[in-house]
Amino acid sequence: MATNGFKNYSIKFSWLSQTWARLKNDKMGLLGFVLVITVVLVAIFAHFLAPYDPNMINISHRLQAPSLVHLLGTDHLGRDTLSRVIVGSRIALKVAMISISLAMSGGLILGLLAGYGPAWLDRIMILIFDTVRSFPTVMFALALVTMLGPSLNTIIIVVVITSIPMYGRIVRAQTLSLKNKEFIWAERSTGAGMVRILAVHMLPNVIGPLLIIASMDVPVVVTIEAGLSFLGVGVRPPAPSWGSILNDGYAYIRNTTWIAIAGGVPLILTTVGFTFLGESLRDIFDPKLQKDI
Amino acid sequence: MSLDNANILEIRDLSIDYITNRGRLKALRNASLSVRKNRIVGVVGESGCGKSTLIFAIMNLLAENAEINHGTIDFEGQDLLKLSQNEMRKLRGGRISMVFQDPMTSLNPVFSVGEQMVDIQHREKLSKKEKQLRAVNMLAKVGIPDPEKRLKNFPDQFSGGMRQRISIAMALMAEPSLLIADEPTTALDATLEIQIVNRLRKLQADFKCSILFVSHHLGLIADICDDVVVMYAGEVVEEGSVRDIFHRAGHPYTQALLECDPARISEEVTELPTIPGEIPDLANLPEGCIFRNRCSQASEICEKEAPHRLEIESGHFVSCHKHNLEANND
Amino acid sequence: MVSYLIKRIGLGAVIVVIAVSMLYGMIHMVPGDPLSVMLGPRATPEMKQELNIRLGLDKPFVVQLFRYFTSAMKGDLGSDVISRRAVTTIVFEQLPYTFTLILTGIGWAVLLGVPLGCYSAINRNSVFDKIAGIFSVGTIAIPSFVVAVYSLLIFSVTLGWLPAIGAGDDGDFISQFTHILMPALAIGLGWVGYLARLVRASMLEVLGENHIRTMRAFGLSDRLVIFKYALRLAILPTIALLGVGIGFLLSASVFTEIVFARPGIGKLIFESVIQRNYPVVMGCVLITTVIFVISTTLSDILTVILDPRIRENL
Amino acid sequence: MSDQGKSKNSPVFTRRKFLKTSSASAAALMAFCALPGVSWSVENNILKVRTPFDIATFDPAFGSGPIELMVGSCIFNNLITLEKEKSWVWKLEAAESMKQLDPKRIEFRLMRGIMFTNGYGEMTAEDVKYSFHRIIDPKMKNPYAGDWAMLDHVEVKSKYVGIIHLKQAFAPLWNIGLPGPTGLIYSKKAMETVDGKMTVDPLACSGPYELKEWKPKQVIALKKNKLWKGDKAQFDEIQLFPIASDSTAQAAFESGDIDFTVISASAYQSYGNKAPKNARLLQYDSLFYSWLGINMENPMLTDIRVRKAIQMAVDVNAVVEAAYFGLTKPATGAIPPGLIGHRGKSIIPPEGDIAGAKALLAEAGYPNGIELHLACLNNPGVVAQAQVIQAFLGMAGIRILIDQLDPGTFWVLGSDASLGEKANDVQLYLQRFSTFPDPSFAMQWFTSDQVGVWNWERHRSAEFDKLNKQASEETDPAKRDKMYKRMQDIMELSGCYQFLAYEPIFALCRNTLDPQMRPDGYPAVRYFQKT
Repeated sequence: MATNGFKNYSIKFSWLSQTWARLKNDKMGLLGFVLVITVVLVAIFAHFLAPYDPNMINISHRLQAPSLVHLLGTDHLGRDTLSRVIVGSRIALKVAMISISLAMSGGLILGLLAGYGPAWLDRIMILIFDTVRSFPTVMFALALVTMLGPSLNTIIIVVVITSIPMYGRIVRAQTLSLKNKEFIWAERSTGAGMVRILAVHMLPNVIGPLLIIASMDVPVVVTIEAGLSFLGVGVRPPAPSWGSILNDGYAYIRNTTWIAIAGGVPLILTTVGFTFLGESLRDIFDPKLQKDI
Repeated sequence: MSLDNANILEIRDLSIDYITNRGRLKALRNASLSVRKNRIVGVVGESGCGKSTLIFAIMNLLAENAEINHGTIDFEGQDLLKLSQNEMRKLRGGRISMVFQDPMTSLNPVFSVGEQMVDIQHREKLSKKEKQLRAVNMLAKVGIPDPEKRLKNFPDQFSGGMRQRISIAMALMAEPSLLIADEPTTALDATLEIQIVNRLRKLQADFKCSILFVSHHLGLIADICDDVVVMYAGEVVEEGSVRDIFHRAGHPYTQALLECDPARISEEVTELPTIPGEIPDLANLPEGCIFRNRCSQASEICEKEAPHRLEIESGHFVSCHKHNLEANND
Repeated sequence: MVSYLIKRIGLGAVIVVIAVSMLYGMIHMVPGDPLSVMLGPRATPEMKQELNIRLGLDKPFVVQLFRYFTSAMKGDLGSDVISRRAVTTIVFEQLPYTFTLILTGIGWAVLLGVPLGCYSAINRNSVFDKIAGIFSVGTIAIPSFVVAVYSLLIFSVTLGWLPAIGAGDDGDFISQFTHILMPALAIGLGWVGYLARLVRASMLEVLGENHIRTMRAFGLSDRLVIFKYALRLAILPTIALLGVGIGFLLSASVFTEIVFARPGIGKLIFESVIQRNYPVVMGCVLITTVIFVISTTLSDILTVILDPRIRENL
Repeated sequence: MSDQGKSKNSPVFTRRKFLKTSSASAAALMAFCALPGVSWSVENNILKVRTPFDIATFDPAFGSGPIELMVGSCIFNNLITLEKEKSWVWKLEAAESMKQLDPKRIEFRLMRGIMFTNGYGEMTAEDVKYSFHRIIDPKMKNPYAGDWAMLDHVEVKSKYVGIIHLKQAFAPLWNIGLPGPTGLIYSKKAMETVDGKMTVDPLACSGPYELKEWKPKQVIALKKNKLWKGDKAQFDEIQLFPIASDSTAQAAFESGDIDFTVISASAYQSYGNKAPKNARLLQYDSLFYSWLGINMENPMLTDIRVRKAIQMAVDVNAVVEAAYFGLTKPATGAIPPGLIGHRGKSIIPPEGDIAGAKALLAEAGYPNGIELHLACLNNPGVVAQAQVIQAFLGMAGIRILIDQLDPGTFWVLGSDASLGEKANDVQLYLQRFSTFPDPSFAMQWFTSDQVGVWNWERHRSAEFDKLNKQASEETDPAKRDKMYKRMQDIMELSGCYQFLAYEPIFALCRNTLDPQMRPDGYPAVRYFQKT
């Protein structure tokens, strides 16, 4: 008797292809996806793509405007700006990926504890968050750089510690507002442990906004690195980080504006990419925002 | 399309699809029903049968991906579907108002009840003081103790039952001619349900408005409603007075529903009866009758042709081939 | 409500104490001393030793800290190592400039960002939403010192519309206003996009909730539903972030203050850290931490006041 | 079947409406912005000059030096001041005459009628005595006491005449002490009211200008001093703006906010040789000298061959080209041109010898190169030089890690007092000093007793110390010249020093101005003329 209308129609789509299907028809998400993939690929194959050695100094060809030989011109030491931007993407991604994931997970754990834990724990967490955040980043960066040396890891540590409070505070606010929602009371009434409640129930609700903040944090992280270079405590020269390129761009702005543009544009594209990808992924995974029947 | 002066609302052949990334879901197909003045019409059916789509179509509050294919909704001489946004907005909360299902989320948490009740009287040419007074009277009518003080409180400071009473007060304050109640008591416990339902029936009598009462609770429908509309998988399968439906159910689905109602089972059973099979996929519908795969009295014709609506006795309509055959034989 | 206030202020005080103590410890870890930086080759070891004694840096750490806080209580934050001016005057001289800069910066960012966020949320996935999206996300990514230097080149060098440096003459509002336009643009631009995205995200969430549908079901005008009922709820998370933002901008204003040669506490912190002018660094951090605590407490209190769900069961 | 079409229930603000409102507000903004072209030039007789940082005190003897002296020389007076000619000769300022009676006695005669403001009366020899004694007074612990170390006492002969008695002949007094920050003459009466510790209130001014207003970090405003009888003050008011960033100073000049500013080499180059309208591009020689220091006591660098290899590997021409766009020649020593003792040529040729360096390194036991740290200040120009050196040393197998340090950390890098034995961790570093127009000032930092203080190379040479002492006492310029040349040879041969550049000073100046620079490369604002 089974005719076509009655076979069991449970969707066979695998999880991944369903996400891809959704992503395809969200144009902004697609734009974000394309940009992110480009940046990641450029970072991975940086050394093949870069036409010149990013640190090869060539004084006689310096401060040149873009030309066929140097597509984005050269910097104040005659190094090819395009190669520096390409290799710089490795540093930018490394700083962004590591520090954001560390800061997010740190913030997540501390935030959940602060939001869900007893009042005294909450107060201690607020204490930590606000103390770290009220600290002038300059002083903090300087102290760390002098103690641990001006390496990329120091920059990452500075970025992680200064970003954890932001994540922590958002997660705490979210947890606090969810704490007295019925589904949490229901779960607690079944005697579920704190870890289970936090991990299984609180996390999915909190991860949504966190994804957005994390994706919007990419530029903040790289700007902090740029800021540190501007204040002279950035990565160890001649590392071609986008921050140091922007800083050189600023110092030699009157000679050529191309260095600053070459440092700024990839940063903007990466940010737009991560943010829109983050947002469309959030829309896909966040049950509340789905518009089915 | 003259409106029978007795009916306040007449829906004719209303079809609505939802465009989703799994294709077009035909949520409502050729639904027709009518609501007479000063009567309570119950709309009953399992969840997903399209009753919410139906009532939101009336209020023009459908989701963005909803598409009305065809059909008319006549309300007091106007086809609501032809109205512009602004014209429809004039009706909402004035001639038609609505009470929602979940009291916990249907009121804005950051504004006091009083402020919200004043704002919804935006059509009245009254001073703020007078509007507050009307709100207080209304709250008293729905049984909120000490309404003057409670006006300043916020929704979170009321229990679920209280909030639903406030919603009802808000809905009836403009003395609408049609009140749509979307499963108003589902979120409440039994004792509260009875209080709310009785309160609603008394208010209906006072305000002489018609109520479209949506529910999946048969017992409740039997108590409160004058007429009943039974829906299954996006179609209206049967429509008639309470007595017609509960005593002379014409459609096999209605009969099956009644058999499953625990309140009506007399002898002791270890297992509650259910209707075998599942609701077909609304994205690719089978030919013939929609209930065929779960109908014990299905025959070949059911597989080929969809039954059309037949008035088996005055005011009692059924969409089932069984009756068509009998009509032909008589 | 009052008990909540007292708790917050108490917490704030503890934060200030911890931040300053942490800084005190950090200063000792960081090498360098004010004389070497200021005098270079002229600074002799004897003078450095004499300075340490004068600043009491040779005392054990805890004693120094205790003496610092007791004198701070009395309003004496010590004096600048070289100019011997009282730190309190130095800091409070520079503070108003940074404060007006931050408030103007965040001010215009809110005025532009919030409505931008609302319109994007209302017309979700429309062309406007997409363009506004790219604009706001793009501006987040540009560091403030790049915005500052480009606006300097455009508006004061090529067009000559606005003065390049300084904060304008006291008392002359027009001059101060023309001097704050570009710095406020530089500091606020990133915030426009940030606020727009946040408001859009939380607005989308709120617009999907049942009570908004209820208000629509009562025929309220779109303007009322969106800008009163939806926005009031959607703005709450943003207010919490604004409190933090003001604290963050206190030290982030250093870039704008350097590029526009504006007086301000951001640059003062940076320069005194570089010069290892300990008393001034301590004074700055103490006062900026106090301001930070005040601004976060205010924003928390504001969120509590605006959110009856929390206020009522306090 | 009438298709009702999508019943969009979410309220859509029509784009037209939004665009209408936003374009209206944008138009308003633009209208507001179009103020009349806001630019000031040297009008109503106000001279506006940029300084790299703000002053800390009005007493140059206790300040960071250059900026305080720039302001000090406007509101106070030295007996004599320095004028740029072949090699900085002195000219009279407050003194009517100066005579070197014998190597140990100098007689001065004050101009009459130099009045102190705020009613502190006329300047007398007594004030001069108090001002010089104040520097060597142990109680005052003055950082610049070294400039007057040889002062025995000042004898007051009459109201306007006095004699400076020295413990022994000290030629540099004429170039360092008398015209410098410690040679300013204050009102004894005024200074005694604050027992010598004047900081932010100058109390009594005697120069052509007096303090009008000091708004910290914003402006130092000086106004014409009516009591001044000497050469007429050129401007009604002088405003000094502390601007840290060169790009900002350049923009401030071009938008008319300031009339004179020192700019970086790259900024100078950015103009090509086309100055902005009604302005001039200027280049001056200064007394700054820079070098690459090599710490010989660091375990990696004890072998002279390694140090020699480093010296040889550096192409000084390239470093100078990178830093100053070819606008100056490589340095040949620690004493800038125009001064006694300036070496014409360095021993190791400036273009360097990569192959030779590599061979030396292999010979010293490092066939596949070594890794060293190069510390430098974190300003862009210096970091650029460091990266050029890194490139060349890299070619010779010396892998360099650059540590760019903030001033606080950098200035104590090799100081035993600050870092203890960690001070010996420094390997290579880029240093830049300025001096007064007397070689003794430049050479004092390389003596043995400066090891662990400012001699971070930790190079000890008895011959160097002996020569240094003799040369400062020697009055015959020819003999001094030979000694200082020999001293610089010793430095270079030790392998601890690779001299880089004598730093030129670049400036942007209004056409209506004829500026005057001081030996330390800072503008002598008091002597600016109007063309």
